[in-house]
Parts: sequence; structure tokens; C-alpha cells
Amino acid sequence: MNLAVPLSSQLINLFASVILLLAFAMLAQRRVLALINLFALQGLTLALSTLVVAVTTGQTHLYWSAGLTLVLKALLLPWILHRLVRRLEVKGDVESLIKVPTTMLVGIALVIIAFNVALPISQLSNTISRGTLGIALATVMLAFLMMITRSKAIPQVVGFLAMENGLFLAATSATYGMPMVVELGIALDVLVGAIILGVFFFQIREQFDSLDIRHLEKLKER
Amino acid sequence: MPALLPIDALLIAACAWLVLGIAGLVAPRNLRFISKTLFPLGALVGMMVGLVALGFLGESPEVAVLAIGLPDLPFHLRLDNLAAVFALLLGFASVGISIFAAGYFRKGEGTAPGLMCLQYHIFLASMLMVLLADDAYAFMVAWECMALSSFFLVTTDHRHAEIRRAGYLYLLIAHIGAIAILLSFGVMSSGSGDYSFAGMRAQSLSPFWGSAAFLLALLGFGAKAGLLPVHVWLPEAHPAAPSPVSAMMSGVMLKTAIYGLLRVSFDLLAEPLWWWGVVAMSIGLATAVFGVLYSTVQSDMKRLLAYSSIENIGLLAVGIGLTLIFHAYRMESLAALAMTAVLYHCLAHAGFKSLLFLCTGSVLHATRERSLGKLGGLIHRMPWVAWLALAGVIASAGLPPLSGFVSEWLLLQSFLFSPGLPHPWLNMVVPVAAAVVALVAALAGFAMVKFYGIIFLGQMREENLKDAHDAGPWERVGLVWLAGLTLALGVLPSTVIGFIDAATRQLLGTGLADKVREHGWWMLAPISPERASYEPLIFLATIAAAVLLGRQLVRRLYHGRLRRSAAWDCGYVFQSARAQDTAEGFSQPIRRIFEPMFRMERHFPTIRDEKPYYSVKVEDHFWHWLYLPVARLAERGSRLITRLQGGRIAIYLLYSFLTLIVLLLVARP
Amino acid sequence: MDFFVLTLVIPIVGGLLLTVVGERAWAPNLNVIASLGTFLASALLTIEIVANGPRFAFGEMFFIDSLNVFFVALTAFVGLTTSIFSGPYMKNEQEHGKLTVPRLRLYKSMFQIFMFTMLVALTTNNLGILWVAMEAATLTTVLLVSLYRTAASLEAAWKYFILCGVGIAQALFGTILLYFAAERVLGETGNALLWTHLVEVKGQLEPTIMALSFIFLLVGYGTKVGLAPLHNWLPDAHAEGPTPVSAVLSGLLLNVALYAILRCKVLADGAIPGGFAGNLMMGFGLLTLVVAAFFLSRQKDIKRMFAYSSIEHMGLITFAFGMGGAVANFAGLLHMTMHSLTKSAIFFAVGHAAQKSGTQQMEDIRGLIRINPVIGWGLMLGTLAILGMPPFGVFASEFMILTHAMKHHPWATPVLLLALGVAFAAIFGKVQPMVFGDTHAKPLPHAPAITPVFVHLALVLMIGLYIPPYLTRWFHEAARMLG
Amino acid sequence: MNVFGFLGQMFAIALALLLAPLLTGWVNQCRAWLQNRSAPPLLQPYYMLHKLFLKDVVLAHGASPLFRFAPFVVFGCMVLACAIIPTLSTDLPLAPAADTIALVGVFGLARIFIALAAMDVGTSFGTLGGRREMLIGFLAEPALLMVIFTTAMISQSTSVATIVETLAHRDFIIYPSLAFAGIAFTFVSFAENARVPVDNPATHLELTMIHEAMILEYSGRHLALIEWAASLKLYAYSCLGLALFFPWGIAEGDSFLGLLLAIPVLAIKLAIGGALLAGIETINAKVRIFRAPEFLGTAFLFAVLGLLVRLLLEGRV
Repeated sequence: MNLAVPLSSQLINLFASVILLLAFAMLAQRRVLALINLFALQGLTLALSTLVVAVTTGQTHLYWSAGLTLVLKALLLPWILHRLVRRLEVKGDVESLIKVPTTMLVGIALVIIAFNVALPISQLSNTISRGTLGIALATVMLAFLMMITRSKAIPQVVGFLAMENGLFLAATSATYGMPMVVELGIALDVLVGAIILGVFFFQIREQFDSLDIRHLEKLKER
Repeated sequence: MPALLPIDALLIAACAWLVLGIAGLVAPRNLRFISKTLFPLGALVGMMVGLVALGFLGESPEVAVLAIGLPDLPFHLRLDNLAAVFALLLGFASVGISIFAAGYFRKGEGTAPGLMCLQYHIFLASMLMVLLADDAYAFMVAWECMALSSFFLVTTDHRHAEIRRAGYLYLLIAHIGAIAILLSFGVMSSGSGDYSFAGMRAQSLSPFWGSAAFLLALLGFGAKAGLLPVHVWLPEAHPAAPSPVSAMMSGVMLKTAIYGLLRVSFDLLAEPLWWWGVVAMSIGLATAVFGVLYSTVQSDMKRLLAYSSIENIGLLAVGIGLTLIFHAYRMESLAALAMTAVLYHCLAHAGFKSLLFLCTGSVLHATRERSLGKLGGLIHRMPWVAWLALAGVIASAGLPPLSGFVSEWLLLQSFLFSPGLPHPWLNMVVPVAAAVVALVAALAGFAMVKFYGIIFLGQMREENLKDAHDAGPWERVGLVWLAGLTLALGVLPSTVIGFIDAATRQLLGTGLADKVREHGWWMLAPISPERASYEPLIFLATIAAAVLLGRQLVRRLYHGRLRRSAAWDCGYVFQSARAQDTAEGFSQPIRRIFEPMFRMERHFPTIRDEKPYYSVKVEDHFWHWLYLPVARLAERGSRLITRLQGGRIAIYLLYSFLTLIVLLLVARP
Repeated sequence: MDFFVLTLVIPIVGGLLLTVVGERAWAPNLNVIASLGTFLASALLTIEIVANGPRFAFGEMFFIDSLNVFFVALTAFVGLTTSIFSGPYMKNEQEHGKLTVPRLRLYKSMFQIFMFTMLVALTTNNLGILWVAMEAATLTTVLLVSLYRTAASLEAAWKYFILCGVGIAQALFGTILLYFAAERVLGETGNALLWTHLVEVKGQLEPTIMALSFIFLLVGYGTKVGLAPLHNWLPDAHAEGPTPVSAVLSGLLLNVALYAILRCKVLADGAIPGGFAGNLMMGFGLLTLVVAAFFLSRQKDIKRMFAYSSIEHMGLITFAFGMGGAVANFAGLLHMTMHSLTKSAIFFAVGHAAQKSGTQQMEDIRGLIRINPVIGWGLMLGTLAILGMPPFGVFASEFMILTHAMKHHPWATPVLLLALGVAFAAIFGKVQPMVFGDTHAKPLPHAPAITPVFVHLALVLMIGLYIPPYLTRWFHEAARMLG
Repeated sequence: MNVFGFLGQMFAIALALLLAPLLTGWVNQCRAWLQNRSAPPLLQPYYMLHKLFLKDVVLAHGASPLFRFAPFVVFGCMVLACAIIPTLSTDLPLAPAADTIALVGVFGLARIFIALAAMDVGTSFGTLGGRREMLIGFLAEPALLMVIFTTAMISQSTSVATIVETLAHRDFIIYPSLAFAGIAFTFVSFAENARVPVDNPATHLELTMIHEAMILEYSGRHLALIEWAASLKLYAYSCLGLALFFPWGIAEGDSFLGLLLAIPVLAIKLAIGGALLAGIETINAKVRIFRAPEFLGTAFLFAVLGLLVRLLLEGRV
């Protein structure tokens, strides 16, 4: 290991790698509850990574955002999702529209693309966490891929939230976080969004007796 | 106080028409007020327009800029001699039509009379504005207002599905035409950003772009005029409209398209190329032949006239083409001859076609029947209409001594002197074109005999025709006015050419008037009397003298006894109305000779039929060759594209995803 | 009195108030009053800005210049007319048993909050807040779209949420990248997301980052604008939500999203040489225009069809702004205005028409001109206006766009015209039989509020013939700002 | 206008009115001889006209004023046509009133009136005749116009008088175009004058008749006028053909001597022409009505060919 790289940077890179790993894990995961747990874990890792950046740079608002991430992404949202799963009695496996190995292959291609795209930017960055921008982009894309491949509502939402994780990672890694107002606003939006989604689950379930979004294919052009 | 300029007077007239239209909305159901007050007032305004334009002819152009329009392109207006000729046409034709309309509109037919009055007068005003417009925006606004108001007029009786279809087709093709015109203007401004006509005149385009502008204009204005292959709306829309509107559309609106074509080809585009003329002429010939052939086989009287309008437009295009050829070779005096033929034919057609459409209106009101197969013998019940229609028919058939012949004569004269073109190939083609024109003129006679003979002559084909009534006083005045115009245009060609020559001179730099004036007002000799001359008045007088003298002599020398009896008919007993030719029967020879030109669906009776019948339906080839394939193509494209919206959210996300990836990979600053 | 504060406060207070009292009989009036208040405040604000020039509010948090004050006024105006329209419309829906009283309350309060989020998005100086407000606008409209709680409306809302959520997330990534680029120039002062600061240093922003950032922003906000192939949520949401919501979605929300793109484009243009942003926008604009035009002819649902028409016009506007330059920007702004007014007027008319006929299926709507001439003519004239028929204002802007395109991008004109022609054939062919012909429909329990339709159309007509000088000046200034 | 010219004009018209039935009689006589029939007297057409004028007009109940008006118009048109075609002299004061194109127009006008009159009573034969007449007309008219165009191009004029003067004065050059035009003109004349092979002037067989079908309902003075007009038409066509293709012997300017000389020349030319006409009629059979368009189409083609030959081979002379 290159000693010129400070420890904090190594830690951040490590956490980033974990986030990416978790993103892959989520892509491969077939069970709903496990998926939510993985999401919570990702949130936790993100919070830790943010904390490391905060400690290293001494930016106070990063502490806040680390805390916010912890509360929101690692605790509150997984809790809400757990509750929903239990209340809605979602059972069984997460069905994927594409076979998991194929998805993984595509995922690897995406990571390569993301790294390449982010490369010129990372070189411009002077933050300690600059290498993670590629990882953040890859996480966003993997989450995107997950949303595309999953046929049930809850995994799709988890994918959506995982995408937010990736964005958050990008924000901390590239710029030491957005201004506080913005972060708060984003957090509020995510929360409200999640709540609205929860309401939606009940309504969808009521209408279709299932959370399979393949029921939601009536509106189309014929 | 400065004197009232003609252009101001015309603007005031346009506003007056608008005001009259809006006044119709005040009491939209008060038929008396609208038809007996507003429409006659509209006619008065029309008279004013005509007179102002007449007085203006020969003056130098006047311009005005209004405060409305786009911020950097306010409405530019310009009254020049070309515009004045067409304003003259609009004004005088509208006098007759408006007066006729005053007596025509009845209660309880589709749109409320007030609304109709609004649409009608907007239609008039926008046509006037088309003539006055001197920049692309003002022109397009006026042009599309004209299309819109006439669309609403066409769909007055929108409860019938086929009328709605006609209206749709009309507006669609008008819109496509407008797009082409807009493009043409765009090409002509050639990137200068100056969309006033003055700016376009100042551009000198390369031959390629000039040609592009011309062809686009030909397409755009052709779509309005009814040139092949964008003619399909015309035979649908003209019959669908109430008759005064059909008259206005056929008589006047089509001429605005000719005006536009003249404006673009001779005014805005400085240097015409000879082959533009060939294109215009070829399309014109095809249109004329097509129009006249289809007009002979129609069974609906208004459709017959509509196709006849297509034919006339074709002839106008031929004239324009010929003018372009001469103009391109700098043979200006011949160009002036052809141009005069075009302008004259515009005026003539406006008169006689409006007249004929109005006559069909009267017939329609009297009988509620448009199908030729159910009319007949109306000369006994509607003598006014019948005799006035005869004037229209003779003029429309291009026979002396009425208006149609003069323009045809001029056109043939200009053909005849075409040798001398420096292009050998053209020298060969042009006389052949003359042959086709002659054929068209002769066929027009066939169509007109069919039109007149079947409607007005013979036995009445239906019982209820006995109750038909003649046109009312208002209608008669309108008809007489138009018939009078037709006659005047027929017998006073030199005088008329003296007026319209100003436009020719403006566009070509030379005119006919000087030569024509040398020989007195009764004689038309555009080149020299030795080479060609025509004296309609003397012509008419000789025939009239022979007729009167013959009649008097026979009565004097023999007797004038007369008795009535049943028709002889070679002793044939069954002389019911059914024994006469039907509309289909009359045109049977044409269908037979020109069979490949028509797409026919025929049903022949057989011995085993319980109720044997014969029917024939003639359809337009273009519909199947051009329009349906295009529609199918669009449909197919549309079906392909709608697959994008398959309803599956994952796929939608995939689109978004792929878009992003592609952009990330491909898009580089 | 600060009119700007009023402009923001009235809708949020109104919205919160309506959550409480929204079930009262006079609540619709309150809705109208709040909208009226917002409109008056915005009008006064406009006058102030036009007179005194741009200004900040709440420190540098909000920035109002001639570009966005114009959108604010437009938004407030269409909001007002929509609230007037929705009164009787929603009552009729209630009578038909489609909506319950609590849902109506939700509708009214969400409507006001939606207005608030849009106004915030328009006036904020902070690109992060802009993002937050856009997301909030999405959330409120998701609730509005699913108001009927039918299977179809749920599906539409779900798709809307997911697609726009994902889209907006990409916009956030773009914003982060933008922030990153800005920070390198402006330092960590917390001003790096303030547009007024960014625009001053736009020439120094790193082009590579800005290009990436703009791609993300364009794809992100573009989803909300309805650019093809990101548009799929739009027809569903328009067709299944209540008509007033369709009207504001089409008339306002799309504008706001486009506004966001415009603000970003100014920065991208400053940073990246060679018209990168403009070319991207032109490409998207053309693609959208063509795709939407071909969609039109296969529509059966009236609101869906006009939703596609909105997509088509958004494509045209995007194309116009993509071309850039004073004339094209002017035309784009004008077209945005005209489209807002016309399309919302159409949706008003369509709403009543559908209500009268009891269906949104175009085949079953017939003879509007006979049951209610006013609605019939409203729909007819509105349709003709949106199709770019003179003398309506849409033609004026289309004329400018087309002529400008002919001058600078002649290759694009045939495509534009093809799309416009196809759209004309499709829309007019469907609308004409609805307006004309015979029918057997019954009158409605509550007389429709048709004034908004004609107010809008009258404005559109006026602009087609005459653009008042102050409006011209205003547009010019805004166009100049866009570069 | 000088007095001499005016008198010449009057004389030409009077001559036409007088000579026309005689020409018809001559053709009939020749035909009878050629067909081995005993010939009617040469003056038979005059007797018939006289007889018809004497008789009452018997008008069908359904006839309108147009029906009564039409014979006079047709007659007037033919008088005008005869007045402007140079028969004896090219110095005709009426000639500028109508050039060759207008001449075709005059024939067209007459045709339209007779066809309309045929449709007026509303019998099956009448409409049939009208339709067939218009069919023949729309094919013959352009062919005639093309013939005239060819000659007009040679003489650079459409005025009949100028054409005849030019053609008469030309050096003896063979114009192939004129040959084509001449054949076309002959075809057209047969069709226009209701002769075999297009029509048979002496039949009342429904399948074949055209002209006779149209005038079935006419009687008395109306019929007389129509018959007279038909004779005038034959005369006009003959004179036109002679003037265009054999213009020698027609007087020019106001020379009285020339005029005197022209009369016998005309008589001889007409006599030969009539005999030829009868000969052609005799050796041909009447064709089916739907072969008539082919016949006339050929004429049209010849005329156009003549025009092209003129342009291609002869250039500008």
C-alpha cells in the first residue's frame, strides 16, 4: 500500500468500496427483507464514510449530514420498509426480470463505464476522497439497474433510495457535501417521498392485491 | 389633412368588413338584420374595394406599416398594381356574391347566421389583407386567417360526416401548403433575417436556392389553388360549402393563390429560370386535363363545377409557365401577352365560376337536390337562373363572345408565337402544350353542356321539381351583376386590358396596352391586326343581326305559326323522364375513351337481379397513388413509435438509463 | 410590503389553511382567493422588477430578475385561472361520485402547495434549493395525479413518481458536479451554488466537469420536461389526473423544469465552448418533437393526446433554446408563454367536454358545438391555436423559431415541418369530429366556468397580432440574459 | 371601311347563303350517281327549305324558349363563319372581327346551342344525339385548331385573310406540314359535317345517327334554318379548306376584276371538292360510334404532327 495516501483517504476508499460491494449484493439479492437490510447497511457505511470525511476535514456540517444519513438511511427508512413489508405481508422472493448473472455482468460493465466517465473529474479533484466519485457514479448506476430489473414495488423503491445513497456519496466525496440548507432539503424530500411511497404501497395493494408492478402496465399505447 | 390614399381606403374597407362581421355577433339569430342589412353593406364595401382598386391601377405603389405584428417585423402593407388587379377582382366578385348571399341564407341551417356573417366577412377581409401584405408574417397571418375562416364556412353544415371530412382535408392541405409557403419565404430571405418582401427583393439568390424557393411556392400556392397532386381537397370542400361560399372560394380565393404565385415568381424572385416555366406548364397541363376529365364524369353539380375550377387553375398555371419561359428568355412582349392572358383569365373565371356556383345555390334551394340525376327541366320553373347560368356556361366553355374566350384566345395567341424561343426542345414542346390546351377547352364544352343540359333542360327527373321556385330578387341582382361582368369582360377586352396592363407592366416592364390602344376600343389586336385580331362587339353584332334579320325575314316572307304537340322521338312511345340520359350516361363516352384516367367501381345489372341497377363511382387515382400510401406510411411510423410507450415501467427506466449512458459515452464538448 | 414575500407566503399559508378548512363549502372560494392574492402579488412584483431591475431577497437566497419574474407572473396567472376553473369542475366530479370531500380538501391544499413549490423553484438563487423545490413539486403532483385512487390513476402516479424521482436524482448528481466545479473557482464559501455568483465566473468553470454535469442535469430535468425518450410518465399522468392538474402540469410544471434547464444552460454555455449544451438541447428537442408528433395519431384518450401535444411543444421550445441567440430565445420564451396559456385553456375545455360526455374517449365525444357552443368553440379555437394557426400567438413564436432555424440550421427545418404537419393532421383529425356533429349528451349540474378558456385564448390572440412594447422589452431582456 | 369592301362583304355573305344549299345538292347528286341511284335534282335542297318554311312549326310540349331560340343562333353563327372565310376576296371588313381561333369558337358556339337544344325536349334520342355531338366536337375542335396553328405558323398570323394571302403568295415550296394538316382537316371536316364515316346524314337509325338525332324534334322553319345552317357549315368548311390549301384564285385588295375572276374559280373548286367528298363517302363505310374517337384522334395526331414537322423540318421561313 502506498504510504503517501493518508489513512483517512484509505478509509474512505474502503467504505466506498464496501458501498459498491453492497450495491452489487443488492443487485444479486433475491429476498426482500435481506435487501432492506443490505440497504440499511449501505446507509450505515455511507454515514461512516461521511463521518471520516468530517473528522478529517473538520467541516461541521458534515457531522450533521453524517448524523442525518445515519438516522434517515440506516434507521428510519429501513424501519419504515420493514414495517411495510410486515404490514403488507410481502412474502417470497424478489423476482427479477433478467437473470441475476446477466445483471451482474451488466453491472460490471457499468462500473467500468462509470470509472471511465469519472476519471477526468477525479483527477481535477483535490479532496481526500476524490477516487470515490467513480464509485459513487457506479453505485448510482447499479441502483438504476436494479430498478430496471426488479418487478416488485418494494425492491424498486429500495433501488431508488440506494440511488440517493450513491448521490450522497458523490456529494461528500467530490465536494465535502452540499451546503446545509440543500442537504436538509434533500433529506426532507427523501423522507416525504418515502412516506408517500408507503401510502402508495397500501393503495396499490388495495387495488391490485399485490405489489407486483407488472400489474401496473395497463396504461400504454395500443 | 392629407388626402385619403387608396391603400388607406382598402384598409378601411378591410376593417369595415371586420366590423360588419362582428356586428353579426350582436344578434346572431336575427336573420333579417344580418341578411338584409349586413350583407348588402358588405356588398357596398366590396364595391368600394373594386372602385378604389380600379382607380388605383396605373399609379405607383403605396406602402404602409401598421403597429401590429411581431416586434421586429410589424405588418408591412403595400398596394401595387398586381395587388390592385386582384383587389379589383375581389371587390367586384364580392359585390355579386354578397348581394346573392343576402337573399340566400335561410333559417335553421347549421351555423347561426350571425356566426356565418362573421366568418364570411373575416374571409373577405383576410383575402384583402393577403393582397396587401408586404412581409412574410403579415402574409402568413392573412393567408391562414383566410384558410381558417373558409374552413369554418365549409363546415357550416357539420352534421354530415362527409362535410366534416371535406373540411378536415381542406384545412390539412391548406396547412401543408402554408408550411411550404413559409419555407419558400425563408429561402427567399436567404438568411438575411429580413422577412419583409422588400428585403426578399433585395436578395439575389443562387439558381439552386431560387429554384428551391420557386418550387416550394409552387407547392404551397398550388395546394391552395388546387394544382395536381394537391388538389384533392378542392372537389370535396367546394361542394360542401354553402353556395355563396363555394362561389367565393372558387371565384376569388383560388385567385389569391395565383396572386401569390405571380408575386413570388415575378416580383420577389428576380431571375426566373426557363425550366421553372416548364415545370409550371407541365403541372398546369396535367391539372387542366385531369380537372376537365373529372368534371365531365361528375354526377354532383357542385363537384362538377369544382373540377372545372381545377381545370381553370391548370390553365392559369400553363399561362404562368409560358410567361416564365418568355420572361426567362427576355422576350418581354410575348411574356406580357401570356401574363395578360393569365390576369384576364383570373378575372373571367372569378366572374363566371361565381355565377355558376351561385346558380347551383339557387337550384339547391329550390329543389334541395345536388345530384344531377334528380334534376332536369328547371328552365321552365327557374327561367332567371337558367338564362343567367347559360351566360356562365358559355363563358366557362371558352366560347365567344363571353369572357372565357378572350383569355383563352390570348393564351393560344401567346402559344402561337412561341417559336423563336432559343431552346429547340422547348420549341417542340410548347406547341404540343397548345394542343392539350385546345383539347381541354373543347372538353370543357362537353362538361358545361352536361351541366346545363341535365340541370335546366329536358324533362324533370323527379316529381317534386315542379314546385321549384325561381331565385328571389336579391339573388337575381347578384346573378345579374356577375353575368354582367362576364359579358363586359367578354365584349370589352381592350378596355379591360387597358386597366390590368398596369400590373403586367409592373412585373415585366412592358405591357400590351399601347399596342391595344392603337386600334380603338372595340378591337383586340395585341400584336398587330394583320397577325391576330378579335372584335367581340362586331362579332356579337353580326350574329345578333343574322338572328334578328333571319327571324324577321322568315316571318315576313313566310309566317310565324306554331302549334304544340307531344314530342315525336322517332315515334318512340315511352317518353318518360327516365328515358333521358342520366348524368352518368351523358359522360359515358368520356369514361370509355379515357378509361385509364379514372378509377371506376361499376356495378352492372344482370338478368338474375331482383332489382337490376347500374351504378358507377369514379374515384381519383391520386388518392390511391399518393395520399393513402402516405397516410399508411405515417400510420406505420406511428405504430412503430408507439411501441416506445409499452406500459412497462422497467422499460421506461431503461430508456432513461440508456439515454444517460449513451450521452456519457458519446457527448463530448 | 414586500411583494415577493407575499407571492411566496400566500400560497403556502393558503395551502396549510386549506388542509385544515378544506372541507368547508367556501373552501373553493378560498382557493380562488389565495390564487388571486398570489397573482396580484406577483403582478405587483413584476411591475417592481420591471421598474427597478433585478433584486435579491432573504440575503442572496432568492433572486428575481426579468427572466423568472415573467415565469412567476405566468405561473400565478395560470394558477388563478385554473383555480377558477376547478371550482365547478371539481364539484361536478363530486356529484358524479368520483371524488369525496376529504380528497377535495387534499386537492385544494396540494394545489396551493404545488404552486408554492413552483414559485420557490422559479425564484430561488440556489441551484440546490431549485432541485429541492422541483422534487417537492413532483411529490405534490404525485398526490394530485393519484387523486381519483383508481387503478389507472395509481399506476400513472406510480410511474410518475418513479420516473421523475429517478430523473430528478440524476439532476441532483448533475448539481453535485456543478457544485464541485464551482467550488474549485469560488472556494468553499457556501456561495458555490448561488446562480448569481456562478454566472459571474461561468467562464472559469472546468469544461469537462460542466459537460458531465450538464448531461446529468439535462437528462434529469429533461425527464420532467418530457423530452423523449424520457417522457413516458407524462401522458399517463396527464390523462389520469384531474383535469385542472393536467392543465397546471402542462401549462406550468413543464415550464418550470425547462426553466431549470435554462438556468443551467447559461452556465454550461459560459464554461464549454462550441455550443455543446445548445447542440444537446437541439438534438433532444428535435427527437422529442418527432416522436411526440407520431404518437399523436394513435391516441384515443383526449387528455392523453393533448399531453403528447405538450411533449411536442416542449420539444420545439427546447429546440429553440438550443439554437440560442436573441431571436431564438425570444421565440422560445414567447412559445412557452403561448403554450402555457393555450394548453391550459384547452385542458379547461377538454375537462368540461369530457365531463359532459362522461368519457375521455374521443370516439364517444361528439357534437360539442351543439350541446355547448362555448365549450365547443373553446376547444376548436384552442386546438387551432396550439396547432400554430394564425392569428393566434403560437404561430408568432413558431414563425420566429422556424425562420430562425431556416437561417442557422436549415437541415432542421424539414424535420420541424414534418413533425408539425403530422401533428396537425393527427390532432385536428381527432378534434374536429368531437366539436362538430350530433350528440345526445345531457347538461351538467354545475354550469362550467368557461371564462378562463376565453381569457387565455384572447391573450393568445392578442399576442398573435400585437405584442405590447413592454412585453417585448421584457422578453428581450430575458432573452439577452439567456445568451 | 370603304364602300367596295362593304359591298364585297355583303356579296360574299349573300353568295354563301345562296351557294350553300347548292353545294349540298351537288354532293348529294354526285353521291347518288356514284351509288348508282337516280339522283335528286340539283336544286332539291332549295325545294326542301321552301317546303319547310311553309310548314307550321310543331313544337313538343316540353320545349323551352331555348329550343326555339337555338336554330337562329346556329344559323347566325354559320353566317358569321361564312362571312369571315375568304371565298372570293381576302378584303373582308368583317374579317378582323374574328380570326381563325374565333372561327373555331363560332363553330363551338353553334355546337353547344344545337346540343343544348337537343337535350331540351328531354327525349331519349335527343340526349343521345347531344352527347354524341359533344363527343365528336371535343375531338374535332382541337384538331381543327391544330390545323389552323400549322397554317398560322407558316404565315405568322391567325387572321384568315393574312393566312390565305401568305399562302397564295408563297413561292412554290412544298410544305410537308401542310400535307399533314390537309389530311387532318379533311378528317375533321367529315366529322364536323356529319358525313360518313362518322355520321350518316341520310339515316334515322338510332344506333348510328348523331346529327339527325339532335334535330328530331325540329320542324317547320326551325328545321329549315338548321338544315340551311348545316349547308352553310359544309360550305364554310369547304371554303376554308380551299382557302387554306388551294388559295390560288382568291382576289386580294379591292380589284373588281379579281373578284369577277374569283367566282368561276370558286365554283370549279367547290364542284371538284364536292365530287371528291361524295366519292370518299361512297367508298367508306360508316364506323361504329366508338370508332369515331379513333378516327378523330388520328386527325388530331396528324394535325399535331403537322405542327411538329413545321417546327422541325421547315424552321422559320
